[in-house]
Amino acid sequence: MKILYFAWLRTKIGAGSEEVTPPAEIEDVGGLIDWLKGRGGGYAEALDDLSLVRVAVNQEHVGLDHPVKAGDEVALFPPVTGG
Amino acid sequence: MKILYFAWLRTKIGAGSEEVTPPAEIEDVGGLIDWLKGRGGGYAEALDDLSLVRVAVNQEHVGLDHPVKAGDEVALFPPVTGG
Amino acid sequence: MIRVQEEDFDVGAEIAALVRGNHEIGGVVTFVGLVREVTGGAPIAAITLEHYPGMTERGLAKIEAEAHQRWPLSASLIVHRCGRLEPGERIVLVITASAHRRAAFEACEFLVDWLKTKAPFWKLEETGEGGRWVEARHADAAAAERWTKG
Amino acid sequence: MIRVQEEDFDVGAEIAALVRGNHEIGGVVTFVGLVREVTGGAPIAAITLEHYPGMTERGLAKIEAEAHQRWPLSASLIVHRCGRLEPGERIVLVITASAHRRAAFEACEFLVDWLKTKAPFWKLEETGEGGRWVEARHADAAAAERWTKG
Repeated sequence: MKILYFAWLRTKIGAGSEEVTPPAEIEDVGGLIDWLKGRGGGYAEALDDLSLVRVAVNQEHVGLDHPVKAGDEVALFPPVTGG
Repeated sequence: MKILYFAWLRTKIGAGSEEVTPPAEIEDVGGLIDWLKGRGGGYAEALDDLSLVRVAVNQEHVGLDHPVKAGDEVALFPPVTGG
Repeated sequence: MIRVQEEDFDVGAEIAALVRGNHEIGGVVTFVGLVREVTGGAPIAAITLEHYPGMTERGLAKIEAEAHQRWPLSASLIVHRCGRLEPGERIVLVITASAHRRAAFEACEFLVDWLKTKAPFWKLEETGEGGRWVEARHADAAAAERWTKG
Repeated sequence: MIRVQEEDFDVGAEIAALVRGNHEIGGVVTFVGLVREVTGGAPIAAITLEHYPGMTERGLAKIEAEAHQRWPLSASLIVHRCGRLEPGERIVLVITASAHRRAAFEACEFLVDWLKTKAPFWKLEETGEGGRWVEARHADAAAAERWTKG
Protein backbone atom coordinates (compact mmCIF):
# COMPACT_ATOMS: atom_id res chain seq x y z
CA MET A 1 0.00 0.00 0.00
CA LYS A 2 1.30 3.42 -0.97
CA ILE A 3 0.68 6.39 1.29
CA LEU A 4 1.12 9.99 0.11
CA TYR A 5 1.44 13.02 2.39
CA PHE A 6 0.97 16.61 1.29
CA ALA A 7 1.63 20.10 2.63
CA TRP A 8 2.23 20.26 6.40
CA LEU A 9 1.45 16.58 6.83
CA ARG A 10 4.37 15.94 4.52
CA THR A 11 6.71 18.27 6.38
CA LYS A 12 5.70 17.01 9.83
CA ILE A 13 6.00 13.37 8.84
CA GLY A 14 9.14 14.09 6.87
CA ALA A 15 8.23 12.15 3.75
CA GLY A 16 6.11 12.74 0.66
CA SER A 17 5.27 9.08 0.21
CA GLU A 18 6.05 5.67 1.54
CA GLU A 19 5.21 2.05 0.94
CA VAL A 20 3.66 0.39 4.00
CA THR A 21 2.36 -3.05 4.84
CA PRO A 22 -0.10 -2.65 7.70
CA PRO A 23 -1.17 -5.71 9.67
CA ALA A 24 -4.08 -7.69 8.28
CA GLU A 25 -6.56 -6.37 10.87
CA ILE A 26 -6.29 -2.83 9.43
CA GLU A 27 -9.38 -2.69 7.22
CA ASP A 28 -10.33 0.97 6.92
CA VAL A 29 -8.89 4.48 6.78
CA GLY A 30 -9.50 5.08 10.47
CA GLY A 31 -7.61 1.93 11.39
CA LEU A 32 -4.76 2.85 9.09
CA ILE A 33 -4.43 6.30 10.64
CA ASP A 34 -4.44 4.87 14.18
CA TRP A 35 -1.73 2.46 13.13
CA LEU A 36 0.36 5.31 11.66
CA LYS A 37 -0.13 7.42 14.80
CA GLY A 38 1.20 4.51 16.79
CA ARG A 39 4.57 5.17 15.20
CA GLY A 40 4.76 8.35 17.29
CA GLY A 41 6.99 11.33 16.46
CA GLY A 42 5.93 13.29 13.38
CA TYR A 43 3.13 10.82 12.66
CA ALA A 44 1.49 11.36 16.02
CA GLU A 45 1.87 15.12 15.70
CA ALA A 46 0.59 15.34 12.11
CA LEU A 47 -2.39 13.08 12.76
CA ASP A 48 -3.32 14.42 16.20
CA ASP A 49 -6.33 16.50 15.05
CA LEU A 50 -8.22 14.59 12.38
CA SER A 51 -10.55 17.56 11.76
CA LEU A 52 -7.60 19.01 9.82
CA VAL A 53 -6.90 15.88 7.81
CA ARG A 54 -8.55 14.84 4.55
CA VAL A 55 -8.19 11.42 2.96
CA ALA A 56 -8.32 10.09 -0.57
CA VAL A 57 -8.17 6.43 -1.54
CA ASN A 58 -7.19 5.84 -5.13
CA GLN A 59 -7.69 9.57 -5.76
CA GLU A 60 -11.26 9.70 -4.48
CA HIS A 61 -12.16 11.64 -1.34
CA VAL A 62 -13.37 9.22 1.35
CA GLY A 63 -14.29 9.11 5.02
CA LEU A 64 -12.61 7.33 7.89
CA ASP A 65 -14.78 4.25 7.45
CA HIS A 66 -13.71 3.68 3.85
CA PRO A 67 -11.99 0.30 3.35
CA VAL A 68 -8.31 0.09 2.51
CA LYS A 69 -6.47 -2.89 1.11
CA ALA A 70 -3.11 -3.88 -0.32
CA GLY A 71 -2.38 -2.07 -3.57
CA ASP A 72 -4.41 1.03 -2.66
CA GLU A 73 -2.99 4.52 -2.99
CA VAL A 74 -3.94 6.40 0.17
CA ALA A 75 -3.34 10.15 0.43
CA LEU A 76 -3.45 12.21 3.61
CA PHE A 77 -3.54 15.98 3.34
CA PRO A 78 -4.96 19.17 4.89
CA PRO A 79 -8.08 20.85 3.50
CA VAL A 80 -7.14 22.39 0.15
CA THR A 81 -6.60 26.12 0.12
CA GLY A 82 -7.45 26.78 -3.51
CA GLY A 83 -5.27 28.30 -6.18
CA MET B 1 -19.65 75.18 -40.59
CA LYS B 2 -18.52 71.60 -41.09
CA ILE B 3 -21.12 68.85 -41.36
CA LEU B 4 -20.23 65.18 -40.99
CA TYR B 5 -22.43 62.27 -42.11
CA PHE B 6 -22.01 58.68 -40.95
CA ALA B 7 -23.26 55.24 -41.93
CA TRP B 8 -26.36 55.24 -44.17
CA LEU B 9 -26.73 59.00 -43.90
CA ARG B 10 -23.29 59.21 -45.49
CA THR B 11 -24.15 56.74 -48.25
CA LYS B 12 -27.55 58.30 -49.01
CA ILE B 13 -26.15 61.84 -49.06
CA GLY B 14 -23.09 60.66 -50.92
CA ALA B 15 -20.52 62.50 -48.82
CA GLY B 16 -18.77 61.95 -45.50
CA SER B 17 -18.38 65.64 -44.78
CA GLU B 18 -18.86 69.03 -46.32
CA GLU B 19 -18.33 72.68 -45.53
CA VAL B 20 -21.59 74.65 -45.63
CA THR B 21 -22.55 78.26 -45.09
CA PRO B 22 -26.23 78.27 -44.17
CA PRO B 23 -28.18 81.55 -44.31
CA ALA B 24 -28.04 83.73 -41.22
CA GLU B 25 -31.58 82.85 -40.11
CA ILE B 26 -30.54 79.20 -39.46
CA GLU B 27 -29.98 79.26 -35.72
CA ASP B 28 -30.50 75.72 -34.49
CA VAL B 29 -30.09 72.07 -35.47
CA GLY B 30 -33.70 71.75 -36.57
CA GLY B 31 -33.38 74.73 -38.87
CA LEU B 32 -30.14 73.39 -40.31
CA ILE B 33 -31.72 70.03 -41.06
CA ASP B 34 -34.72 71.65 -42.75
CA TRP B 35 -32.33 73.71 -44.87
CA LEU B 36 -30.39 70.56 -45.86
CA LYS B 37 -33.62 68.71 -46.71
CA GLY B 38 -34.49 71.59 -48.99
CA ARG B 39 -31.65 70.49 -51.22
CA GLY B 40 -33.76 67.46 -52.14
CA GLY B 41 -32.33 64.19 -53.53
CA GLY B 42 -30.24 62.17 -51.06
CA TYR B 43 -30.60 64.88 -48.39
CA ALA B 44 -34.38 64.71 -48.42
CA GLU B 45 -34.30 60.93 -48.38
CA ALA B 46 -31.69 60.63 -45.60
CA LEU B 47 -33.37 63.22 -43.37
CA ASP B 48 -36.96 62.17 -44.02
CA ASP B 49 -37.51 60.35 -40.70
CA LEU B 50 -35.79 62.29 -37.93
CA SER B 51 -36.57 59.55 -35.39
CA LEU B 52 -33.68 57.70 -37.05
CA VAL B 53 -31.25 60.62 -36.96
CA ARG B 54 -28.98 61.62 -34.08
CA VAL B 55 -27.06 64.89 -33.90
CA ALA B 56 -23.84 66.01 -32.27
CA VAL B 57 -22.55 69.56 -32.22
CA ASN B 58 -18.86 69.85 -31.49
CA GLN B 59 -18.88 66.16 -30.52
CA GLU B 60 -21.62 66.47 -27.91
CA HIS B 61 -25.01 64.84 -28.41
CA VAL B 62 -27.70 67.51 -28.72
CA GLY B 63 -31.38 67.92 -29.55
CA LEU B 64 -33.03 69.68 -32.47
CA ASP B 65 -33.29 72.94 -30.55
CA HIS B 66 -29.55 73.19 -29.92
CA PRO B 67 -28.01 76.32 -31.46
CA VAL B 68 -25.59 76.11 -34.37
CA LYS B 69 -23.23 78.82 -35.55
CA ALA B 70 -20.36 79.35 -37.97
CA GLY B 71 -17.31 77.28 -37.00
CA ASP B 72 -19.33 74.48 -35.40
CA GLU B 73 -18.76 70.84 -36.27
CA VAL B 74 -22.18 69.27 -36.75
CA ALA B 75 -22.51 65.50 -37.16
CA LEU B 76 -25.60 63.65 -38.37
CA PHE B 77 -25.78 59.90 -37.91
CA PRO B 78 -28.12 56.99 -37.15
CA PRO B 79 -28.43 55.57 -33.64
CA VAL B 80 -25.19 53.73 -32.85
CA THR B 81 -25.31 49.98 -33.08
CA GLY B 82 -22.51 49.19 -30.65
CA GLY B 83 -19.32 47.32 -31.26
CA MET C 1 -6.74 53.55 -21.38
CA ILE C 2 -8.57 53.77 -24.68
CA ARG C 3 -7.64 53.02 -28.23
CA VAL C 4 -9.61 52.85 -31.50
CA GLN C 5 -7.60 51.32 -34.29
CA GLU C 6 -7.76 49.33 -37.51
CA GLU C 7 -4.90 47.03 -36.52
CA ASP C 8 -5.31 43.83 -34.56
CA PHE C 9 -4.13 43.67 -30.93
CA ASP C 10 -1.96 41.21 -28.99
CA VAL C 11 -4.00 40.14 -25.95
CA GLY C 12 -1.09 38.72 -23.95
CA ALA C 13 1.13 41.73 -24.55
CA GLU C 14 -1.66 44.14 -23.61
CA ILE C 15 -2.37 42.34 -20.34
CA ALA C 16 1.32 42.17 -19.46
CA ALA C 17 1.85 45.87 -20.17
CA LEU C 18 -1.22 46.84 -18.15
CA VAL C 19 -0.30 45.00 -14.94
CA ARG C 20 3.48 45.29 -15.09
CA GLY C 21 5.04 46.25 -11.78
CA ASN C 22 1.74 46.39 -9.88
CA HIS C 23 1.88 43.62 -7.29
CA GLU C 24 -1.43 44.57 -5.69
CA ILE C 25 -3.35 43.17 -8.63
CA GLY C 26 -4.77 39.72 -7.96
CA GLY C 27 -7.15 39.27 -10.86
CA VAL C 28 -7.22 40.37 -14.47
CA VAL C 29 -10.42 39.82 -16.44
CA THR C 30 -10.25 40.10 -20.21
CA PHE C 31 -12.99 40.08 -22.80
CA VAL C 32 -12.15 39.47 -26.42
CA GLY C 33 -15.00 39.94 -28.86
CA LEU C 34 -14.85 38.06 -32.15
CA VAL C 35 -16.77 38.67 -35.35
CA ARG C 36 -19.44 35.98 -35.62
CA GLU C 37 -20.31 34.40 -38.91
CA VAL C 38 -24.00 34.07 -38.15
CA THR C 39 -25.85 36.61 -36.03
CA GLY C 40 -29.39 35.80 -36.99
CA GLY C 41 -29.89 35.82 -40.73
CA ALA C 42 -27.60 34.82 -43.57
CA PRO C 43 -23.92 34.10 -42.88
CA ILE C 44 -21.88 37.27 -43.14
CA ALA C 45 -18.72 37.62 -45.19
CA ALA C 46 -17.48 40.65 -43.28
CA ILE C 47 -18.54 43.62 -41.22
CA THR C 48 -17.31 47.18 -41.49
CA LEU C 49 -17.29 49.36 -38.39
CA GLU C 50 -17.54 53.06 -39.00
CA HIS C 51 -17.05 55.59 -36.22
CA TYR C 52 -16.69 59.29 -35.45
CA PRO C 53 -13.03 59.81 -34.63
CA GLY C 54 -12.59 61.95 -31.56
CA MET C 55 -16.15 61.56 -30.32
CA THR C 56 -15.74 57.81 -30.12
CA GLU C 57 -12.64 58.04 -27.95
CA ARG C 58 -14.38 60.54 -25.67
CA GLY C 59 -17.31 58.17 -25.26
CA LEU C 60 -15.05 55.24 -24.43
CA ALA C 61 -12.98 57.30 -21.98
CA LYS C 62 -16.16 58.42 -20.22
CA ILE C 63 -17.48 54.92 -19.67
CA GLU C 64 -14.05 53.75 -18.55
CA ALA C 65 -13.97 56.56 -15.98
CA GLU C 66 -17.40 55.49 -14.75
CA ALA C 67 -16.18 51.93 -14.28
CA HIS C 68 -13.30 53.22 -12.17
CA GLN C 69 -15.74 55.19 -10.04
CA ARG C 70 -17.95 52.18 -9.46
CA TRP C 71 -15.33 49.51 -8.86
CA PRO C 72 -11.88 49.52 -7.20
CA LEU C 73 -9.86 48.95 -10.36
CA SER C 74 -6.09 49.11 -10.52
CA ALA C 75 -5.98 49.43 -14.30
CA SER C 76 -8.11 49.00 -17.39
CA LEU C 77 -7.86 49.05 -21.15
CA ILE C 78 -10.37 49.23 -23.98
CA VAL C 79 -9.19 48.62 -27.54
CA HIS C 80 -11.85 48.74 -30.25
CA ARG C 81 -11.11 47.99 -33.85
CA CYS C 82 -12.74 49.78 -36.76
CA GLY C 83 -12.80 49.17 -40.48
CA ARG C 84 -13.49 45.90 -42.27
CA LEU C 85 -13.35 42.68 -40.24
CA GLU C 86 -14.09 39.10 -41.25
CA PRO C 87 -15.65 36.32 -39.14
CA GLY C 88 -13.25 35.00 -36.51
CA GLU C 89 -11.33 38.26 -36.29
CA ARG C 90 -10.86 40.02 -32.97
CA ILE C 91 -12.99 43.16 -32.77
CA VAL C 92 -12.79 44.41 -29.20
CA LEU C 93 -10.59 43.96 -26.13
CA VAL C 94 -11.54 44.95 -22.60
CA ILE C 95 -9.17 44.36 -19.69
CA THR C 96 -9.90 45.15 -16.05
CA ALA C 97 -7.42 44.54 -13.27
CA SER C 98 -8.09 44.70 -9.55
CA ALA C 99 -6.90 43.42 -6.22
CA HIS C 100 -10.28 41.71 -6.05
CA ARG C 101 -11.50 39.42 -8.78
CA ARG C 102 -15.20 40.19 -8.27
CA ALA C 103 -14.59 43.88 -9.04
CA ALA C 104 -12.62 42.95 -12.15
CA PHE C 105 -15.37 40.63 -13.41
CA GLU C 106 -18.20 43.09 -12.78
CA ALA C 107 -16.39 46.07 -14.28
CA CYS C 108 -15.40 44.10 -17.36
CA GLU C 109 -18.94 42.89 -17.98
CA PHE C 110 -20.28 46.41 -17.40
CA LEU C 111 -17.90 47.82 -20.00
CA VAL C 112 -18.65 45.08 -22.52
CA ASP C 113 -22.42 45.49 -22.13
CA TRP C 114 -22.01 49.20 -22.75
CA LEU C 115 -19.70 48.73 -25.71
CA LYS C 116 -22.01 46.20 -27.35
CA THR C 117 -24.96 48.58 -27.26
CA LYS C 118 -23.79 52.13 -26.86
CA ALA C 119 -20.28 52.31 -28.28
CA PRO C 120 -20.41 54.94 -31.01
CA PHE C 121 -19.96 52.64 -33.98
CA TRP C 122 -22.10 51.86 -37.00
CA LYS C 123 -21.93 48.39 -38.39
CA LEU C 124 -22.32 47.36 -42.03
CA GLU C 125 -22.82 43.65 -42.61
CA GLU C 126 -21.79 42.13 -45.93
CA THR C 127 -23.66 39.00 -46.99
CA GLY C 128 -24.14 37.30 -50.31
CA GLU C 129 -27.00 39.75 -50.83
CA GLY C 130 -24.86 42.86 -50.41
CA GLY C 131 -24.27 45.28 -47.56
CA ARG C 132 -26.77 46.19 -44.85
CA TRP C 133 -26.49 48.73 -42.04
CA VAL C 134 -27.31 47.04 -38.76
CA GLU C 135 -29.97 48.58 -36.55
CA ALA C 136 -29.68 48.94 -32.79
CA ARG C 137 -30.59 45.73 -30.98
CA HIS C 138 -33.07 45.62 -28.15
CA ALA C 139 -31.68 42.54 -26.38
CA ASP C 140 -28.31 44.20 -26.05
CA ALA C 141 -29.90 47.36 -24.79
CA ALA C 142 -31.57 45.32 -22.05
CA ALA C 143 -28.19 43.91 -21.02
CA ALA C 144 -26.78 47.40 -20.68
CA GLU C 145 -29.84 48.48 -18.66
CA ARG C 146 -28.81 46.02 -15.94
CA TRP C 147 -26.15 48.48 -14.87
CA THR C 148 -28.36 51.56 -14.63
CA LYS C 149 -28.50 52.88 -11.10
CA GLY C 150 -31.97 52.49 -9.61
CA MET D 1 -9.06 21.47 -21.47
CA ILE D 2 -6.98 21.22 -18.34
CA ARG D 3 -3.31 21.65 -17.59
CA VAL D 4 -1.28 21.81 -14.38
CA GLN D 5 2.25 22.94 -15.00
CA GLU D 6 5.24 24.72 -13.51
CA GLU D 7 5.88 26.78 -16.65
CA ASP D 8 4.28 30.12 -17.38
CA PHE D 9 1.59 30.40 -20.08
CA ASP D 10 1.09 32.75 -23.03
CA VAL D 11 -2.40 34.20 -22.68
CA GLY D 12 -2.75 35.44 -26.25
CA ALA D 13 -1.53 32.20 -27.77
CA GLU D 14 -3.85 30.14 -25.55
CA ILE D 15 -6.89 32.21 -26.53
CA ALA D 16 -6.01 32.06 -30.22
CA ALA D 17 -5.52 28.28 -30.14
CA LEU D 18 -8.78 27.75 -28.26
CA VAL D 19 -11.03 29.68 -30.65
CA ARG D 20 -9.24 28.99 -33.92
CA GLY D 21 -11.61 28.10 -36.75
CA ASN D 22 -14.77 28.41 -34.67
CA HIS D 23 -16.73 31.31 -36.15
CA GLU D 24 -19.72 30.80 -33.86
CA ILE D 25 -17.81 32.21 -30.91
CA GLY D 26 -18.71 35.82 -30.18
CA GLY D 27 -17.14 36.34 -26.77
CA VAL D 28 -14.07 35.02 -25.00
CA VAL D 29 -13.68 35.77 -21.30
CA THR D 30 -10.30 35.24 -19.73
CA PHE D 31 -9.22 35.38 -16.12
CA VAL D 32 -5.56 35.67 -15.25
CA GLY D 33 -4.72 35.35 -11.57
CA LEU D 34 -1.54 36.97 -10.35
CA VAL D 35 0.39 36.36 -7.14
CA ARG D 36 -0.28 39.27 -4.82
CA GLU D 37 2.42 40.72 -2.63
CA VAL D 38 0.11 41.48 0.28
CA THR D 39 -2.85 39.28 1.12
CA GLY D 40 -3.50 40.38 4.66
CA GLY D 41 -0.40 40.16 6.80
CA ALA D 42 3.25 40.73 5.98
CA PRO D 43 4.36 41.11 2.35
CA ILE D 44 5.17 37.76 0.86
CA ALA D 45 8.38 36.95 -1.01
CA ALA D 46 6.91 33.95 -2.79
CA ILE D 47 4.31 31.22 -2.61
CA THR D 48 4.72 27.56 -3.36
CA LEU D 49 1.76 25.59 -4.63
CA GLU D 50 1.81 21.89 -3.90
CA HIS D 51 -0.70 19.51 -5.43
CA TYR D 52 -1.60 15.87 -5.88
CA PRO D 53 -0.75 15.04 -9.49
CA GLY D 54 -3.51 13.06 -11.13
CA MET D 55 -6.16 13.88 -8.56
CA THR D 56 -5.77 17.59 -9.23
CA GLU D 57 -6.33 17.17 -12.96
CA ARG D 58 -9.38 15.02 -12.30
CA GLY D 59 -10.81 17.69 -10.03
CA LEU D 60 -10.24 20.42 -12.60
CA ALA D 61 -11.70 18.34 -15.42
CA LYS D 62 -14.79 17.65 -13.32
CA ILE D 63 -15.53 21.30 -12.60
CA GLU D 64 -14.86 22.20 -16.24
CA ALA D 65 -17.38 19.56 -17.31
CA GLU D 66 -19.90 21.03 -14.87
CA ALA D 67 -19.41 24.48 -16.40
CA HIS D 68 -20.13 23.02 -19.85
CA GLN D 69 -23.32 21.45 -18.50
CA ARG D 70 -24.51 24.71 -16.99
CA TRP D 71 -23.60 27.14 -19.78
CA PRO D 72 -23.54 26.88 -23.58
CA LEU D 73 -19.77 27.04 -23.98
CA SER D 74 -17.97 26.48 -27.27
CA ALA D 75 -14.60 25.92 -25.62
CA SER D 76 -12.75 26.36 -22.34
CA LEU D 77 -9.30 26.06 -20.85
CA ILE D 78 -7.93 25.95 -17.33
CA VAL D 79 -4.19 26.21 -16.81
CA HIS D 80 -2.99 26.20 -13.21
CA ARG D 81 0.63 26.63 -12.28
CA CYS D 82 2.30 24.82 -9.41
CA GLY D 83 5.65 25.20 -7.71
CA ARG D 84 7.27 28.40 -6.47
CA LEU D 85 5.86 31.72 -7.71
CA GLU D 86 6.78 35.28 -6.82
CA PRO D 87 4.48 38.34 -6.56
CA GLY D 88 3.36 39.57 -9.96
CA GLU D 89 3.69 36.15 -11.58
CA ARG D 90 0.75 34.57 -13.39
CA ILE D 91 -0.68 31.68 -11.39
CA VAL D 92 -3.89 30.65 -13.12
CA LEU D 93 -5.59 31.08 -16.48
CA VAL D 94 -9.26 30.40 -17.18
CA ILE D 95 -10.71 30.94 -20.65
CA THR D 96 -14.36 30.45 -21.60
CA ALA D 97 -15.66 30.99 -25.12
CA SER D 98 -19.28 31.13 -26.18
CA ALA D 99 -21.58 32.49 -28.84
CA HIS D 100 -23.06 34.54 -26.00
CA ARG D 101 -20.94 36.77 -23.83
CA ARG D 102 -23.13 36.42 -20.74
CA ALA D 103 -22.54 32.65 -20.68
CA ALA D 104 -18.80 33.16 -21.08
CA PHE D 105 -18.68 35.68 -18.22
CA GLU D 106 -20.76 33.56 -15.84
CA ALA D 107 -18.92 30.33 -16.57
CA CYS D 108 -15.53 31.99 -16.18
CA GLU D 109 -16.45 33.50 -12.83
CA PHE D 110 -17.93 30.18 -11.68
CA LEU D 111 -14.69 28.38 -12.52
CA VAL D 112 -12.50 31.02 -10.91
CA ASP D 113 -14.57 31.01 -7.70
CA TRP D 114 -14.23 27.25 -7.54
CA LEU D 115 -10.52 27.28 -8.27
CA LYS D 116 -9.82 29.92 -5.64
CA THR D 117 -11.46 27.86 -2.91
CA LYS D 118 -11.66 24.25 -3.92
CA ALA D 119 -8.87 23.61 -6.36
CA PRO D 120 -6.78 20.84 -4.86
CA PHE D 121 -3.69 22.88 -4.05
CA TRP D 122 -1.89 23.68 -0.82
CA LYS D 123 -0.20 27.03 -0.56
CA LEU D 124 2.96 27.83 1.36
CA GLU D 125 3.63 31.54 1.84
CA GLU D 126 7.20 32.73 2.34
CA THR D 127 7.61 35.96 4.28
CA GLY D 128 10.55 37.49 6.13
CA GLU D 129 9.47 35.30 9.05
CA GLY D 130 9.74 32.03 7.14
CA GLY D 131 7.22 29.75 5.45
CA ARG D 132 3.63 29.26 6.52
CA TRP D 133 1.00 26.90 5.15
CA VAL D 134 -2.12 28.88 4.29
CA GLU D 135 -5.44 27.74 5.76
CA ALA D 136 -8.68 27.60 3.78
CA ARG D 137 -10.37 31.00 3.57
CA HIS D 138 -13.99 31.50 4.51
CA ALA D 139 -14.66 34.54 2.28
CA ASP D 140 -13.60 32.61 -0.78
CA ALA D 141 -15.75 29.66 0.25
CA ALA D 142 -18.73 32.02 0.40
CA ALA D 143 -18.00 33.21 -3.15
CA ALA D 144 -18.02 29.62 -4.39
CA GLU D 145 -21.27 28.95 -2.51
CA ARG D 146 -23.00 31.48 -4.78
CA TRP D 147 -22.99 28.87 -7.50
CA THR D 148 -24.50 26.04 -5.47
CA LYS D 149 -27.84 24.99 -6.83
CA GLY D 150 -30.64 25.83 -4.41
